Amino acid sequence: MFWQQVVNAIWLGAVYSLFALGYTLIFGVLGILNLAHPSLYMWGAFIGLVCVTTLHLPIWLALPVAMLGSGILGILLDRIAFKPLRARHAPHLATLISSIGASIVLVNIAQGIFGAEVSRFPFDIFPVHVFNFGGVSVTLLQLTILGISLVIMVALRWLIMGTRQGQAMRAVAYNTVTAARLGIPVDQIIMQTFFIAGALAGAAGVLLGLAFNSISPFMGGPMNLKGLTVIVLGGLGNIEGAVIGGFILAFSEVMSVAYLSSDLRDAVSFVLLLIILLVRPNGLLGHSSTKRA
Amino acid sequence: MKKTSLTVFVLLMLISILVTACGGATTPAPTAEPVGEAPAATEAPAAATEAPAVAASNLPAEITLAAVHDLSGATALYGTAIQKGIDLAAKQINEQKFLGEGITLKIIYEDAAGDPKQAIAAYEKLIANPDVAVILGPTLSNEAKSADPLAQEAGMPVIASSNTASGITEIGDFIFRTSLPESAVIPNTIKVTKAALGLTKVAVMYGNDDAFTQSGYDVFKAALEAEGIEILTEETFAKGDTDFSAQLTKIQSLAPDAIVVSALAEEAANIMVQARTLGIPETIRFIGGNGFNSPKLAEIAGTAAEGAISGAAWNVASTVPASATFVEAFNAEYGANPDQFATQAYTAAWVAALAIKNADSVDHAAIRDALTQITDFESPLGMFSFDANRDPIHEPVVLAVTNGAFDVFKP
Amino acid sequence: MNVFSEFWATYSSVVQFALINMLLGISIYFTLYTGLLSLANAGFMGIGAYVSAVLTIHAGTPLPVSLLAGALSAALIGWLLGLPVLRLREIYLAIATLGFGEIVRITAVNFDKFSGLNLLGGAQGLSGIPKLTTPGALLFVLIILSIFLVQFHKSRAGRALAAIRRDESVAATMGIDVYQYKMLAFVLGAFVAGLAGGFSAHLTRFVGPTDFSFNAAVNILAFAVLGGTLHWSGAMVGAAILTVLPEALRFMKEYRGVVNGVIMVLVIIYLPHGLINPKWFQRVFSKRRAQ
Amino acid sequence: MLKVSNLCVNYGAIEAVRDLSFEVKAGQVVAIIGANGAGKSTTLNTIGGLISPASGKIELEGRDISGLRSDQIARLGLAQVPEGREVLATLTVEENLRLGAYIRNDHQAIEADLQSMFERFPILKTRRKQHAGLMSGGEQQMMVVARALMARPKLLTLDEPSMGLAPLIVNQIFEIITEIRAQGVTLLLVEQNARKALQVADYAYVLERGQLAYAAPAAELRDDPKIVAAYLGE
Amino acid sequence: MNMLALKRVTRHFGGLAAVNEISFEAESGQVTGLIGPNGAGKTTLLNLISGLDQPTSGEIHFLSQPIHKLPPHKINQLGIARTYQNIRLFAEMTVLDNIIVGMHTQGKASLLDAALMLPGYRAEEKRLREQALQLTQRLGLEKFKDTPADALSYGDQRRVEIARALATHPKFLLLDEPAAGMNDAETARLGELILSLAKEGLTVLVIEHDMPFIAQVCDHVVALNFGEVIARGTMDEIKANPLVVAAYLGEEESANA
Repeated sequence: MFWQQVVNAIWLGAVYSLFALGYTLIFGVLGILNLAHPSLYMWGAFIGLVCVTTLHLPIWLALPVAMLGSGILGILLDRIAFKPLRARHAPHLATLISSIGASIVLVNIAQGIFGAEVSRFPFDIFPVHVFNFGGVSVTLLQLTILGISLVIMVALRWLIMGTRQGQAMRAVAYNTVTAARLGIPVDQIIMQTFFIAGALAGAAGVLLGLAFNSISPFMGGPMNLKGLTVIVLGGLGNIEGAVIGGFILAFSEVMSVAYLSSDLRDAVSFVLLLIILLVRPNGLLGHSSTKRA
Repeated sequence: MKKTSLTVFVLLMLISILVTACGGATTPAPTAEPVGEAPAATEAPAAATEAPAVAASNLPAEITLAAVHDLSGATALYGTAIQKGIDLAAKQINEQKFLGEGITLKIIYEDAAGDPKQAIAAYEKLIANPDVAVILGPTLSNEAKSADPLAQEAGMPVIASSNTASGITEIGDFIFRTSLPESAVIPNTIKVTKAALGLTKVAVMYGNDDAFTQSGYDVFKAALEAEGIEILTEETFAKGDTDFSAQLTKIQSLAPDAIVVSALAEEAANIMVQARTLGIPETIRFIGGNGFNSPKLAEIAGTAAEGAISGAAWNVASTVPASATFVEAFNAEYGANPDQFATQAYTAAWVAALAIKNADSVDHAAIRDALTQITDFESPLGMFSFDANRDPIHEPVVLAVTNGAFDVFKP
Repeated sequence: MNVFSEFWATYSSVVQFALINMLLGISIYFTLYTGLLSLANAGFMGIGAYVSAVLTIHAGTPLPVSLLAGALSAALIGWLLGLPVLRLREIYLAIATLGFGEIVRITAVNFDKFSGLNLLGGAQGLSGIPKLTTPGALLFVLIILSIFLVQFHKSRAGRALAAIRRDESVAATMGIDVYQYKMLAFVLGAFVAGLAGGFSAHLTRFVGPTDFSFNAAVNILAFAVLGGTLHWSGAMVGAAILTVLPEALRFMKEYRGVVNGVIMVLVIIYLPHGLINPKWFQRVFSKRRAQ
Repeated sequence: MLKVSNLCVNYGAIEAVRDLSFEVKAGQVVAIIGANGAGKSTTLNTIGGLISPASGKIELEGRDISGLRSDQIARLGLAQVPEGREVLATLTVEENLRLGAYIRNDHQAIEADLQSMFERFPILKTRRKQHAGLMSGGEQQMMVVARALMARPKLLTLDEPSMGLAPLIVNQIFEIITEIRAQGVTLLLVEQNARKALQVADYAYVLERGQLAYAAPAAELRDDPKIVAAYLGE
Repeated sequence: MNMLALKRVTRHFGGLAAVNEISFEAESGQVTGLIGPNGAGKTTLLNLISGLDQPTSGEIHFLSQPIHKLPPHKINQLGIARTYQNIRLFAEMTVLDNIIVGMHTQGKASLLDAALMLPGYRAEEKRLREQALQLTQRLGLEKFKDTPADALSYGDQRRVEIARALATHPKFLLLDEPAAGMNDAETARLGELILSLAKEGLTVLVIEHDMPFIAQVCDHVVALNFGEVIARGTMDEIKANPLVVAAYLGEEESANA
């Protein structure tokens, strides 16, 4: 059982990390806790679903289309809910509330269009194949998603650390004034960041929709709190931190079910959240608070 | 500046107090005498051929039923199914002139959005409306526990069609329901499956933060203990969870005869898919309650749902004669099969109409008395009666998923 | 009078919910006034609701005793929570308090199972609470609190909180013990939220664990955002409007939620200080004086 | 190159710069000197697009830039070395330098410039993979100057490059300024270190309380007692 | 005797030493000036003394008691008050309210006293208000007492900050560029005020760039550059010090001198 639980945890950890990447990216660059991120995730899943069911696209095409769609939604979100606040240097509270309001709107529009029911991708969209390694089972779908998640994580890291665009994003994250002095179009970089974060959320939406067969307007809610825990664990705004945080949360959840009691699963994650906040508010990998002074 | 706003505030409060005083004085007290008649209630509502026996009616030309259901929010799923059932019943009642020549039934809907507070507000509004004869609803047991006491105090009959938790009809003698409580369904399911599958040890999984699934678990646990079946482990999950593999891996290692699940269909479907993926063999069946009983189960789980057993009040595969007529009518109206929620709501609307007709009055107390008298009403659910606790009596069914759809369980 | 009594018969519960929400508005006002972004108030409300309901049901205590016990329990837990979390700033405090709300919910769900008692009813919640809340009692408490708030603003403590919100470190160099005063605001907020929880339990006759989750926390925050935190009446006005709004928007059916969200975004963008902005009053009055 | 006419800048009710006019000719080094609070940094930040002027006109190569954003102005050939250095502390030294060339697209030339910066500032080469925030003040100042040069600017503004630095480092910084000048870059320099500034400058403006007090060739001001007075009183 | 003593105080930010092994004393009843070019570490030093920041190493003693680990409110309660270089008034509050906030530690009334409007509370409020009014008079702010602080001019705001600091009844007052933004007449009046406060026994540490002002008010001057003390003495001594001249006018001067 132990090794199967380890596999379960690795798989779940990849899922959590994938979801948390865009969440933490927005915080890292803009210092915004974007509570509408889970709604972009949900929209990504629905766009993917529409691509497959209505437009009859194959899943490998639906994924990039959904990423594009939720990326554009991310940009819209910024233009409508955040940009006006940024322009007047509104406090954290204001952006937080604006993101909550935007999230309510996004969920309710989705409900109006798609209904409250749970939907799933068609059965034949992805071949069902179970690998069995000495009593430990993994599906092809799980391996594929794990693979795509890893590729996305590596690509994001490369983008942030290794490209001119990434350097510009980090410059904007550190100090918008300095970035602007260097000729970096700050507003455009922020837009790109929202696009990337939205696209990441969309990818997570499609892949998790594929994995868990439960696409609904409310699918973002439970992921929201888990995602928050993950990004706090890793340090708000820290890309590697989000990945590590995802695995820590997944392992603590899975192992608490396996060896304690499943009643304690959620309690474990929130107690973990509180402890990290109190002991290391900047997360396990976070830099000191001077970063965003 | 502060002074003015304070003045305004005090003024507002004074007005409110005034309003309070008036309200207190004019609370309507039920005064009408119960009508002492006991008609034999054996009409078959779906059988349109039977001519209603029209006598001189005391009923008004328009009779209003109010329905408080979740038409928005996460539980709108159920509310909208219920709405379809009620609308179909009202349409049939009016087409058949069931209440008499020139007497029409009107339904007004109020949305409770899954929020007990909104249910209370809706009830209050409806109780204040003198036209409302009966309230149908609310959708959730939580809403019922908050709002039904208002109706009880005001002497307003309530017929619920989706509350399955315990303690609903205990609120008072004006509260009825057409939804078979889990306690009337699950023990039968366990008994039947034990006999058929020879269960000795099972694992239990349930959603522990949801009133419906937790209440189902309570009943399962009692039923399993009553039948002497060992519970190997009790695993929980939370509303909205999508990954159950940790719990299932643990269950797998314990090798149960079956897995008893108290969950809603969407969660149950994912549990089944993940269990089969982990290699839990199909010989280990899933047993569930009302929550399983939805077309969504097989729709989402596909072949993983095959063999899943569900105890239920009703299913589209039901062999009850009135059921077939109803399913046909429903299909003609909406182009899809009804689910259990629609059927129980359909029955509730018909039962209300029947009671009004039998009482020959829209007086609340008279309707209530007539409701208590309803016995062996031929409904899609089966021969329907209310017991002394105003809970429904009819034969529950045990179903199993066969070739992608629920059918009557054949051992 | 007839119109009034009809109105009252139809909407008395809405009015009472509005009054309870006004209490919640006051509770979050205390923290926001001090510059604390706390989302714990829904959790405190839950504590107040459960404690008062259990006392009423099992000990048969009269409403004032149950309410006070609920509010004091909330305040005590608030104090314990505040000890560590009030050292956190801004967004971190918000996340920690959000986590607290979830812990309250999880505790309510699991309490009976782990304690072996039959007190809170787990996920099915606690029902059969007698309806003891009256509009009179609610008004009484609101009036007392309003008077308290007016006095509070003129007091040494009120000035200290205002100073902390504007500039924490300057306040500290004025000799104000910032941590203790934050704690005062936090505990006061917890107390009032606990009180609101008690009233709510004895009005809806039901307490369930899901009533105090993330959504509830967000709703309470929305009261303050809409009404504004520059004046103590702001959150109360916001609470009243947002309670009545869903009733007024019934005609919108399934798009009610969209309107709610849109209002939140619009208010935060175009009315950053909420509806109640003392500066407007000042302007109106100075104009009058000028005339 | 740069022409400022009748510039006024306000912070709320406070007039930080009043009716200021001056000019920087191509190839020149122009110094703006004056006591603390005289409006020197405000003037530079307004030219750099970070503050909107209340009135007046700023022209770069004849083009009015007073309404433009900072990044747009940077693209027109203005590079800034801001007061307090403004290193991007969480980025490495090399990344800081590369971002200096953000507005350029000639990749090969950028690589070449990067190498020449490493040659000119060997310390930056040894620290190229380090976070910029970990360097000493003097090293940071070198890096920020190098970063600005990576843009191959037409006009370079330096805001108090000697601030908080030890004398030896200050000397190095001014040597670099002289070198830059020799390469034909036009420079606008704001300095507290008046002697140093006047030594490298062709022309100087002295600000007092937001207004122009004197304007003269730097050589004339170099030994003027007015300058001593402007800083040390009397 | 010295009222404040700094012993090898150091503060690092990342790799930078903003303040490096600084030691000096401020004598009781004297006005000490702290000068140095921008970035010399003056404001960092003030933050360390007032408790807003803690030194990386070294000790700060006030009235022979170590204070470098105390929180700012404790330090204020011991008798140290300060103003800020970038004025930090409570913006929307009136001038009088700003000053009354400064009197926080002089009040004793609890929240309960206020809520119940007990006579002791009212007497106290009246007393504090009168004291605050006296302070406005002393600083020539009485006509602004009900004006929101952010509506005042720079110079007036600086005086409100001084009044607010004085309201805490300090033994030791730290002023961070109090004359910045003031006109000549205002600066002269400020100088007189500081001298009269010193005469009454208040010890003052003042950071200022306005050298005539420093010369007018200070008994003793400490000059800083790049985080270190480069000179100390009377203003005349300081002005003659080649290191100081170099710091301000450029290093060449020291070579020429």
